[in-house]
Formats: sequence, C-alpha cells, structure tokens
Amino acid sequence: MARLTLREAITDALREEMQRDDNVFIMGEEVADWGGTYAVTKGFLEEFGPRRVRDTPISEMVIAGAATGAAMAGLRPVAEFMTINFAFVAFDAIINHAAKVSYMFNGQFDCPVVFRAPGGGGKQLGATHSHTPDVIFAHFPGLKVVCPATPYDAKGLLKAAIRDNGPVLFIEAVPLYTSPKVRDEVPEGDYTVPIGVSDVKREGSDVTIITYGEGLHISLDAARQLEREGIEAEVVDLRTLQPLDMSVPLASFKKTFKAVVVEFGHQTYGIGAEIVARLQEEAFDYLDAPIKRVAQNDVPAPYSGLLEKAALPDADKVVAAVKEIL
Amino acid sequence: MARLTLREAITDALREEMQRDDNVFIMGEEVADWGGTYAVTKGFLEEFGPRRVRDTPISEMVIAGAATGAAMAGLRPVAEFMTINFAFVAFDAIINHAAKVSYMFNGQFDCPVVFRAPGGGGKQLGATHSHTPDVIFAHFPGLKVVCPATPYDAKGLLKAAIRDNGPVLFIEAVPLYTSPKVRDEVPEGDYTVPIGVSDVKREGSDVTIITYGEGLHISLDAARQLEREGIEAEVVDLRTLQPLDMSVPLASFKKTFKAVVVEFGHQTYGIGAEIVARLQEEAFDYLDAPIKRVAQNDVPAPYSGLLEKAALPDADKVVAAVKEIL
Amino acid sequence: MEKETLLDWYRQMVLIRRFEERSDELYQLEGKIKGFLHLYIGQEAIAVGTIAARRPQDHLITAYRDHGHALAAGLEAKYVLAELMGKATGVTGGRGGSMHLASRDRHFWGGYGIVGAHLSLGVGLALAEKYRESEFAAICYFGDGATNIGYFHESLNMAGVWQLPILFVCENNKYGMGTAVDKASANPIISDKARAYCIPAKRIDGNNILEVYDETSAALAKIRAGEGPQFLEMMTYRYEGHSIGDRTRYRPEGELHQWRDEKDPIATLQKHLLTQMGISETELMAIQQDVEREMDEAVRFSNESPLPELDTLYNYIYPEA
Amino acid sequence: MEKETLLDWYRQMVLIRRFEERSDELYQLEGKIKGFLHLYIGQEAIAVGTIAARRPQDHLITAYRDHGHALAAGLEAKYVLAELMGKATGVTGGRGGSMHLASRDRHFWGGYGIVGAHLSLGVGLALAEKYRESEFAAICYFGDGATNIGYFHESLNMAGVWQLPILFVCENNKYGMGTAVDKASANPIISDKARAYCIPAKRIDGNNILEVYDETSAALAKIRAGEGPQFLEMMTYRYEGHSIGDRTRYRPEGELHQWRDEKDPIATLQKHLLTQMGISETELMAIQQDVEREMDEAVRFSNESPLPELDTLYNYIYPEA
Ligand SMILES: Cc1ncc(C[n+]2csc(CCOP(=O)(O)OP(=O)(O)O)c2C)c(N)n1
Ligand SMILES: Cc1ncc(C[n+]2csc(CCOP(=O)(O)OP(=O)(O)O)c2C)c(N)n1
Ligand SMILES: [Mg+2]
Ligand SMILES: [Mg+2]
Repeated sequence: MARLTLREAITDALREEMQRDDNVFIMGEEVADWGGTYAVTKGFLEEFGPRRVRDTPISEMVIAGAATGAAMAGLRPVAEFMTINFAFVAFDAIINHAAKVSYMFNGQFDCPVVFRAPGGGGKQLGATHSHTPDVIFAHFPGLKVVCPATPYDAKGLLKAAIRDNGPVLFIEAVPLYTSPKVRDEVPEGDYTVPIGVSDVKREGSDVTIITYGEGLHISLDAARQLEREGIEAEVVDLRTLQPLDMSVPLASFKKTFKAVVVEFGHQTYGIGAEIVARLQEEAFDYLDAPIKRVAQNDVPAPYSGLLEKAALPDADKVVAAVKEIL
Repeated sequence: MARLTLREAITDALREEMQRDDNVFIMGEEVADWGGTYAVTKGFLEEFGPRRVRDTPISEMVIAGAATGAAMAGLRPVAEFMTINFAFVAFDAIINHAAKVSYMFNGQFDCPVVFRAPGGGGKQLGATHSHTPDVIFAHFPGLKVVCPATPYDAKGLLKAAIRDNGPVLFIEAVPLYTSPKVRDEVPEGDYTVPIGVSDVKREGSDVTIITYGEGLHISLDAARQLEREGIEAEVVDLRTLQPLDMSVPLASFKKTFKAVVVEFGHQTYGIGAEIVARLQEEAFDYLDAPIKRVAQNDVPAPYSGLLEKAALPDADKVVAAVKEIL
Repeated sequence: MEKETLLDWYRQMVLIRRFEERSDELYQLEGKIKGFLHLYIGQEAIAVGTIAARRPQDHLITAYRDHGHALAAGLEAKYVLAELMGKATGVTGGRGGSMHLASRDRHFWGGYGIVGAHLSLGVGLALAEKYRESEFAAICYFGDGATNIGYFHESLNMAGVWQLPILFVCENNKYGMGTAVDKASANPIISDKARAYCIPAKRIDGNNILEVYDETSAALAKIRAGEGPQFLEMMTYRYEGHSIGDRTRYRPEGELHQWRDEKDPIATLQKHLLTQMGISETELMAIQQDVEREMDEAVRFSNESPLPELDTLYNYIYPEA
Repeated sequence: MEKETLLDWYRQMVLIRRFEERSDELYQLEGKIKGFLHLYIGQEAIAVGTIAARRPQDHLITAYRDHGHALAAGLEAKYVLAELMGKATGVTGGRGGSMHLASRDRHFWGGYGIVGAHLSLGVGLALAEKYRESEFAAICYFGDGATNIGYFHESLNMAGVWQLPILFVCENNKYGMGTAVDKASANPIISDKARAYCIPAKRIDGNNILEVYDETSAALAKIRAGEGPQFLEMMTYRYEGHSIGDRTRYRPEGELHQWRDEKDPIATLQKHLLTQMGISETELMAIQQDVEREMDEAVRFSNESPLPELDTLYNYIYPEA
C-alpha cells in the first residue's frame, strides 16, 4: 500500500474507474489539456484521449445539464466544477434537474452522474471564491452529497459515487489535496467505501466531536491537544451529508453525553444545526450539556489573510468549545 | 382600517413606495402588461408607466444582476422572480453578487435591491415548481431574508425592505395570497415593521410553537385545536430568517420549556434545525423535552395531490408533535 | 408522401387537438386536472411532423407544453390522460403531471418546467450518441421565450463546439406567456441567433406538416452525415392561453382568428388530403370518430384508475440499489 | 491627438506594466501578495484608451483582471498595491484583494471574479442612467472566454431589448485560461455574437491605443445619441499566464514572441510618439523614471501600511443603518 495524498487518491479512483468502464468520462473546464486546474486529471488526456476527457467552455449550466442528460442516456459522466463556487451558476441544473429526474419520472431512468467540486476557503480568494456551501446542496432530497476527508475514504467513496445510479455531488476540500498531514495508506486495487455511512476516526469516551471534510483534521488536532490534558475525544467523520447517517454519531453521543459539531461552512443554518437537532431529538436523555458548534463565522470571506483566518474554525476553537461543556 | 388579503397588502406597500420615491421601480417577467402572474402589480403599468414598471425577457440571471447593478448606482429596484423556484437560476447573482458587493468593496456602495419571490408548494406543480427553499438563501450573510405571514406584517416589512440599504429577499407564500383566513386589519397610510424582529402571534404557557410564513397559519390552527384540550400554545412568528432574531423565541421557550418548530421547507438542514440548535445552546437549562420539528418530508414534490399533501405539514401534524412532548 | 402516412398524421393531429380540448374541460369544468395545464392546440403539425421524421432511437426532449410530443411519440392517450389526472396508471404514475410526461421506451425524455433547462439535457442526450459513435440524434424543442435564457446560449454553444448530433426546434408561437417575441428578444428573428454558434438555421412554416416533415428529415440527414447541430425555427401560433386561466388579453384583435381561419395546421393538411390526395370527407370523418372513441375510452380509463398508493411516496428519490 | 494627451497615455500604460511587474515580484519572490493574481501585461492599451474616452460620470465595470482598469480610472497605484497586499490602506481596506478593486468616486464599480456575472451588473448600471434620463453610459469589460456563459447572453439581450446606454468591450486575448477561443466558442469571431442581439459590433486592434480611443469615442457618441448598446471586440494578447502559476504550455511556439515583438501596445505608441510626434527618447525616459519613482513609493507605502483591524471583520455585512 502506498501513502497517498488526498489528491492522488482521487486521481487513482478516477483513473481506475475510467479503465474499468468505458461509459465513465470526464468533462469540465481545463480538465484535458491543462490536466485540471488542481492537476487532478493530469495525464488523463494522453491516457484516455479527447473522447473521454473533454474540455468545455466556461458554461457551468450546460456542463451540469449535459452531464445529467448524458447520464440519463446511460453514460456515467464525471463533471468537474473548477470550484464549488461556480456550481452556484449551475444550481438549477443540479438541484432541479439532476436531483429530480429519477423521482419525477417515476424511476423510468436513472441519472448516474457525478459532479466533482473542489471547495474550501482559507486561500485568500475573497468573498465569491471561498465558499464551503455544502449544506445548501445537501438540503434537497435526490442528490447524494459526499465529502471525503481522508485519501482512503476519497478513493473508495469516489468509486462508489461513480457506480451509484443516482446523482452525487462529490466535494473535495482543496486545502487537504496535498497536505502531508492528510497522507494515508491507500490500497492500489479496487475497493469502495459505502455512501451514507459515517465513521469513527478516533475513539474516546469524554466527548464526541462530529465533523467531516476539513473539519476532521482540525478535530483530530484538537483531540490530540485535549489528550495531553487527559480528555479523550471521540471523533466521528460523517463522510456523507445526504443521505445523513446518524447511527454512528448517536452511538458515540450515547457513550459520551457531550458533543461538539465542527464544520467549515457558515454556522447559521449550517450542517451542525441539523446534527444538533437530531441528537437532541433522538438522544434527549443523554444530553448532559449543550451541544456546541464550531463553524465559519457568518461573514463573507475577506481577502485579508488576517481577517479570513479569524473567521475560520481551527483546532484551538474546537478545544475551547469542548472545554466549555466539560 | 381595511381588512386586506396578504396580496392586497403587498400591492399597497409597493404602490405607496412607488409613489413616495421615484427611485423605486419594478422589473420582472409579466409584471407590466399582464399585471404580475399573481396579479400583485395589476394596474401599475397604467399608474406608473413603462419606465417604472418593466417587463423583462425570461432571463433570471440578468434580472437579478441588473437589479443589483441599478441598486449599486443608486436606484431602488424591486425585482420579481415569477416564483422562487426560478431564483435557482439566479442563485449566483443573488448570493455571490447582491449579497457580497457591500462587504467586498468595504462599504463603498450600498445595494438597496429587493427581490420579491412568491413561493410555496401544495399547488400540484410537481418537483421543480414547488420549493420552499428559504433556508438556502438565509444561510449566507449579506442577504436579508424576510417571510411575512400576515397582511399587516407584509405591508410593513416590504416597506422596510424597500427602504433598507442592503439586499433583501422577500418571500411571499402564494397559498396565503388570497386566503380569507389570512385577512387582516391593515392601516392605509405609511408604517414599517422592522426587519430582524420576531413576534409573538399568540400567547400561551404550555408550549412554544416557533414558525414563520405558511407555518404560522397551521400553527395557529393547531393552537386552537390544542386549546380545546386545555393546552395553551404560544406561537412565535420569526418573520425574518436572516438576520435571525432569537430573543423572542428564547423568551417564550424559557417560559414554556417546550418547543416545536414548524416550517414548510424540507426538514433536513432546514430552518428548524437552526432554531433547535440555538434553543439548546442558549437555553439548555430550560430543556424539558426534545424540541420537535414539523416540516416538509424529505421528498421531491410529487404532482399527485394525495402524495403531495402527505408530504406537507398541517395542523394535525403540529398537534401531534406538541402532544408527543407534553 | 404515401396516403396512409398522411392519414396517420392527420389522425395524430386530430387526436392531439381532441386530447387538449378534453383536458381543458376536465380541468375547467370538472376540476379533475390540477396544477398547470399548457395546451398545444394550434401547434400540432410540429410535434407530429418532426417525430414522423425521426428514427425510434432518436431522442426527444421538450418543455412543459408536452402533450403533443408525448402522443406523437407514441404514448397512449389513456396513460397520458391518467397522468394529467394524477392516477397510478399515468405514464409517470401520477408523479409528474402534465408538465413532466416521459417514456423511456419511446426515447421521450420528458417535458420540463424550468424554461430552457432541458436544452442542456438535450445536449447531453446528443453527447451520449456522439460518445457511442452511433448514428442517432436528439431533437430538442423549446419556445421563442426560452431563447432568452442563459441555458439556450450555453447549450447551443456547446453543441456547436462539440459538433453534437442535435436538432434544435424552436416552436415560435409569437409569445412567451404574455410577452410578444419582439418585446423579449432583441433580435426577433430567432433563427438568426443560431448563427452566433455557427449552427445552420432556417425559419419555416410550422403549421404546414409537409414542410415540417421535409425540413426535419433534411436536418436529421445532415446530422447523421456528421454535419453537426442544426436549428429550425418553426413559425406557429397557440390558440389557447399560456396555461389555464390566461385570458390572452395581450393579443392584438383578430390575430387569433387569422391564424385559426387561414393557417390552422389540421385544416391545412385536411385541404391537402381532400384536394390533392383524393381523400373523401367520409374517410376523414371516420378518423375523427375513431379519435373520439379513443378519447372517450381514455377518459373512462382515467376516471376509473386508482390513485397512487401513499406508500409509494418515497420511491425513486434515490435509485434502487 | 494632443501631445500631452498621448504622453499621459504613455505614462499610464507604462505605469500599468510596471505595476504588474512589481506585483508579480511581490507575489512570487516576496510572498507579499496572496490569492489569485491576474496580470494585465500586454493589454494596457485597452484600459487606457477606453477610459480616456469616457466622461468621469460614465460607469466602469470589469472582471478579475482589473489592475489596469483601476489605474486607468485614476485609482492611485499605492492604494491599489496596498490592496493587493491586504493592507488597511488598500482601496477596499484589504477586503477585496486583486480581483475586487473598486472606487465609487471614480465610478469604477469593481472587478469581479465570477466569469460573466458582472455583465449583468453593468446592464444595471446602464439601466440606472437610462432611468435617470442622463447622458451617461456604462463600459463593461470582459474576456473572450466569458462570452460562452449564460450571463453574457442574457445581459446582451436585455441591453438590446431595453436599448441601454452600455458599451460592451470584449478583450479578446485569445485564451480563457488554457482554452483557445476557437476551442471554447462555436463561433470564434466574438463580435459576430453581438449581432444575435442586433447590437452593432466591430472587431478592432486592441493593441493600438489610438484605434481603441477612436472606436470607443465613436461608440460612446452613438450611445449618447440614443442608439442603444454597442459592442467592440478588441484583439489583444496577455503575455503572462492566466494567473500566477500558469506555465502557459498551451500556447503555440513563438506566439508570445510575435505579439510582444511586433504588436506590443506600449512599443506601438512609443514608435508613434518618436516618429510622428517628435518626442525624444529622453522625454520618454523621464516618464519611465517618474513611473519607477511612483512604484517605489507605492511599494514603500504598502509595506509600511498596517493590516486591517480584527474588529472590522463584521463591518458592512449589512449596510450601516
Ligand atoms: C426559468 C423560468 N422562468 C420563468 C418561468 C415561467 N414561465 C413558464 S413558461 C414561460 C413562457 C415560455 O415561453 P416560450 O418559451 O415561448 O414557450 P411557450 O409557452 O410559448 O410554448 C414562463 C415565463 C419558468 N418556468 N422558468
Ligand atoms: C463561473 C465561473 N467559471 C469558471 C471560473 C474560473 N475562471 C476564472 S477566469 C477564467 C477564464 C476566463 O477567460 P476570459 O473570459 O477570456 O478572460 P481572461 O482571463 O482571458 O482575461 C476561468 C475559467 C470562474 N471564475 N467563474
Ligand atoms: Mg412561445
Ligand atoms: Mg481571454
């Protein structure tokens, strides 16, 4: 097993699926000649040719819509949004079309399309380019929303997404792409990780930290800091936001009686709100303390590194939130 | 004082603001000749002329974008989306432009634009035309999101929205437009209702029902049913979803120790989740029972009236939720 | 054109018209159809003439004004009507309703309610055929009003860049809801817009089914010959309102009458049959009566069909595993 | 054209180029600029020539490649550079960064990062002037790649339908990121696209500032005369990558050299000044030195400027009451 970065794992999954199934192809801006803005599909044009690795114009509506139509007709497109911010332009195509056709037409046709969307802030790109808007896509039934945090999960989940017969939005945290800290043992061959199953990434008995994506890594950092003070945090990685698997977070919470939810999107009406609501609905008798949320402040992302950093979650904020309820 | 329908109150607010300030104008599909698809601007073309009442092509992106640009340049556009479902196409213009320019450019210019968006399901229009997607707009800082439930509030809030120097999404529940049950005393002259202030619509001591928009009316119905069984529900109308005023719901909850949140959007990652999260964070010691949510089931809207109704909230579901926690 | 073919077209057009008239009654008089109902009366030659020219494997996709396309594609009137009435026996089990008819078997990928969006799906259908290196094409229908939305632009451009096998059919019925085409489109000649994507385009008479068929056949032949996307603007007129409840006050006095009296697509074909093809009034009458029987049966079937079961509500949100 | 005017243009173009070169260094060598940085080198004649032709009340709006427009609009280099360095003294207080420069005073409504979106805002700026029945116009800049997105289509159409006072300036630098214009646009002649909206359009040499100025002046005159929107496609070339980090491998061998050696906008004006206007090398050198001093001062000022205060984070999310 090789130790891969998150990006390498994603590239491997794409390549293996392309090799396995001729119906799988890639389309998006700069995915072919350039090799992907973040170099995820580097070398793919050479390996698979222009039929299967397709550069598009800057036209997100038709990127999403055409991928959806091709999926209805039986192909398995992997459409890339250069970043998730540009998926706003395609919101209707994703939410009102890809996510609806199967239901609306009574299951007559499937829609096995994957939308890959690199996302995440902290790169000083300003208010329009720094969103972690995962929750707004996860709000609507019909679209699966997957957010891997580790290379192992990323490879397995992306393969599962490509093989899924419905539309999947696959959100990749750019800040994790090449981070050495995120490197992980990844099997070379074929395996999948099931969509819609959350996972304990660190065991502990004092408090449950529920998170996903970028949040996992600051949560693990926080858990290590807390460990030095004798506090054992269990860290749960949701991995999939829709459909949401609450069984693992609930089991953990019933063990620790305390929880903090950590995410990189805005706090208000964020992912954490739903987790809190579900925990208190389904494990009310286990509530020992308020469940806390650590998230991006409710402020558009400023360019200034100083200001932007202040608005984003980090391990210290997670540690502080945990201590507030212990 | 006249007893007006919700729609009449909205029409009055628009007319009075147009009369008061020449910078206020209306643009949208079918707003002029046709008088508005829902007849909200009937007679406006005759009264104000084509300069101030402007039919547009079917072009939601530029409807939203041009209104934003005109607002930056000092006008006060009221742009109408024929229904909120079509605002998906304009999501980027609303969220990444109207809601960002003031912040991004350091307050150099204001953006006093109002987007009016009739919304709501239950009309058998199928999966793409029946959204109550309020939460996805309320998630982003920079945009105020207002959802009036009564004619009095509608008139006052719409006037406040038009006078606000920032962008406001004004969501109107079509099912309430002409409902006789929703008729209300509305002053003829000028008044405003402040944005960002929630309101007790019915007093009670046994349980707090927190809701807004269409939810208010089924909640009031539920409260009347509960009253017959000796249960006194307090009903709180949020009125504004962003910025969210939790002071009133919190005060009520601290009195009743029990709460149900009612909304017409999908439950998962909905408005209710945030309310629950805030209540348990900020009034943990008052939690006597799990806070329940009544919302639209997580299913795309089917055309069939039978199926659609089954997925939507109603007074009985609210009553049942209340009884579960009493 | 063979007599039998023309008589079949005639039958289809009459069926569509009667289907729409009966639906209108079921909506307005009996309250048995709900939601939006967009009638196709006046435009029948386009659906019938274009679909007559397709191969069964060619894909069809259109907007919400889709009954005509559904029937011409071969969906049975009774299942379509049952759908409008929200019955379990409807073509999409009562889920889609009038705006969202579809049939996988007939390669009819649906009616769609968001203006312009389905053009992008149509591009995807065509992409699939190009990808498979097949000889099949997609036919994508839309209104004049739809040509002003971003989806139109991006879809035509991508079809042009990738030289996809797609025929764009603009059904120019002069209005998008109450807005006349020249009030909404800076260039009122819709076919001119296709030139911005180097897509060959032609404006034709959409009420003359022979012309519709010939031009569609020619365009599809070009597509199959690898010449890339084609565009046909078909001039037509809708007699009824945009949907039920529209009182069509925006039309100039007499406009409807002129279209109906002088250019009606059914009357046009009827005249051709009677004067050029030696068909008798009696033969046509028999067809009309046959259609009437089919519609009576469709109404009976739909009335008697059951509503969907409540426990099907959650089916197909996600695909079956 | 007066000598002083031409010398002023020369100075502005040199300033923009030096500004970009210094910014590049500050990014790549010193790490003092972060995020994206899109350089305008090679395109200077367009910003300077068009803005020279505007009245101060005419509105300007552009994309993320906006330093040139900001400087030509009269924003001081030191405040622009301070913005790139995220300083409190920057034109937007360190909030917007390179992609989002703006100055209300200069009627420069900003650079925008979402491709095509600002065209719709530009339409709104023009609408405001039409609404006020003023004689002022909006000038809206965008790249060749941006002409393929839905925003472009809807914006041009609405400008056409409403006959708004807006000048669309397409800076065709042959690439949108790594994608050549003919790979992304089904019709590679961008100005052809404007005809789909009946907007008069012309393709001109964007590297010849005299031509840029003349054509812009003529177009603005037409707009002020009530002739509605106008469109200019200005052919140009960007020397650097799309943004920092782009190694521009997609360019054919020699293409850059050809543009730089034969069609450089500064060299073109310089030649005109030396050969036609009797300006001496020494005079130009003095200008270059003056620009160098200005840039030195801008760097010093930016380096010494403070970072924004943390407690300003929440300002202007909502307007001050
Ligand atoms: C994006 C969007 N905007 C607005 C609407 C509302 N709407 C439905 S049909 C229609 C008119 C479309 O006209 P046209 O394309 O000419 O088709 P026709 O109805 O004439 O067949 C409008 C505005 C919509 N469904 N989708
Ligand atoms: C909607 C959207 N899609 C994609 C991008 C990423 N992107 C930024 S600039 C650019 C290329 C634009 O090219 P062009 O319009 O020619 O302008 P130029 O960079 O050449 O000045 C792309 C694809 C974006 N910012 N917004
Ligand atoms: Mg039409
Ligand atoms: Mg370019």
